[in-house]
Amino acid sequence: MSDFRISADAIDQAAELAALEDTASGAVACFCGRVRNHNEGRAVAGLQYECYEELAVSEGARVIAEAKERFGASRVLCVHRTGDLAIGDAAVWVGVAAAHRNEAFAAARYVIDEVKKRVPIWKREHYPEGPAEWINAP
Amino acid sequence: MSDFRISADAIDQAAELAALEDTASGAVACFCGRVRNHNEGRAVAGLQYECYEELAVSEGARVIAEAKERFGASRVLCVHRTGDLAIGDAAVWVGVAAAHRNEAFAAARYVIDEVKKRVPIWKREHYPEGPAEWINAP
Amino acid sequence: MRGVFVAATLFGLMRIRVDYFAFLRERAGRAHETLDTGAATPRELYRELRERRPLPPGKGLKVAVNDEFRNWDWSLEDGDRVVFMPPVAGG
Amino acid sequence: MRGVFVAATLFGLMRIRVDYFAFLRERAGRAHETLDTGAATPRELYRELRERRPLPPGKGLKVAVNDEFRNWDWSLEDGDRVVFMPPVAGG
Repeated sequence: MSDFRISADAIDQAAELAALEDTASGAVACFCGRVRNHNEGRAVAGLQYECYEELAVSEGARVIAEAKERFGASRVLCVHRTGDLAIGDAAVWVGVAAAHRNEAFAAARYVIDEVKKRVPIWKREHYPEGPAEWINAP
Repeated sequence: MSDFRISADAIDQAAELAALEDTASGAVACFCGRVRNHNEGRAVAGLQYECYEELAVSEGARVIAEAKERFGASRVLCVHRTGDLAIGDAAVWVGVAAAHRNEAFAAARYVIDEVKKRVPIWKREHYPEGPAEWINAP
Repeated sequence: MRGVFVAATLFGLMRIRVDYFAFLRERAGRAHETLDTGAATPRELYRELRERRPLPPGKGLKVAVNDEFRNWDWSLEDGDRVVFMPPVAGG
Repeated sequence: MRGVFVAATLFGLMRIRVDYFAFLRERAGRAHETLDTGAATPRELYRELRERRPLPPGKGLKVAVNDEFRNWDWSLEDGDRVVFMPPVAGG
């Protein structure tokens, strides 16, 4: 199974964490992005993620390989949701196991930043009032 | 229950994560320090943590209050183990919920750094060979 | 006349599949389409597509050919799958 | 003689509980002890303790009085609980 995955189902953080087990790694840093009930001052009712899966998976795997290479992280996993998400649902999860916390934090930060910049996934926000909108639409 | 806790029992990360639930917070950053099978080039068989609990709890609570104040984190939790730990066991866990990932990462990093610097907890390493040693002993 | 014939031979029509995602899918009114085109590059192809679909200007979009990021002047080949992507918004 | 009497009245012996943790607990050979002392500060108290226990020099240690961090020159009071702490090593 790839270290970067797209999932139409809820993210099981306990299972992801278990997959990071590694007796040589003293530090695990995780990040989870969740659906907030507001964005830029506007109430949000839910989200929808759409993904270009073939390219998302290959670009996501590149991001993870870079994180391992740059920070010497021993394990790096990332999973991103697609489909309809409710408030509080996990949209993306990143987990890193490394020897020390510097590397673990830096690699986790790198992965979430690059995924948000580079991986072809798009978010559509639903609002209590007004039509849904694609974020960053040109 | 205090946001900083000392625990003689295994850390239940799923339960800790659940306690961070907060629909206004889009970002959750976690850190877990685990017992490694080596330290500074030497094989390690296990660890023992001892704690001055009254002061650890009050100092830990101060660290958490500072993290909330400095980074605007909405929820910050930390739990640190005492007693005998085996390789792979979680020794300390930090979880932060915040509106955005900058604040979540910064607050998690602050808490683990300050806990390691300020909270009266001591670690004794057991080795496959040779007597156990208190780390940082004067 | 001769010039046109040579061009048609050397740069004949290619069959290209185009996929649309998210905002572009909604604008195009479809998830994908296959067309026979003389466009030699994604840039030319997008110009052609904009003549028939209410797509936004290409500025800010990214291009993939056969599931790899490519630039706008990449040489297309018969049978290629081309994707024009709005700015990503994951996380 | 009169000077000694006044000192004994004003600065009489206090009952202080001392707790030891980790490396210091092992060196002291006990987790805590209670003593009657004329030491007015943690600094004087530690000097006195080192006369009877194989404790390391105070440099690098921290002091708590009644579960609060205090400096080495804090004024002790009768009934105080004092803890001398090795450098912490959590995490």
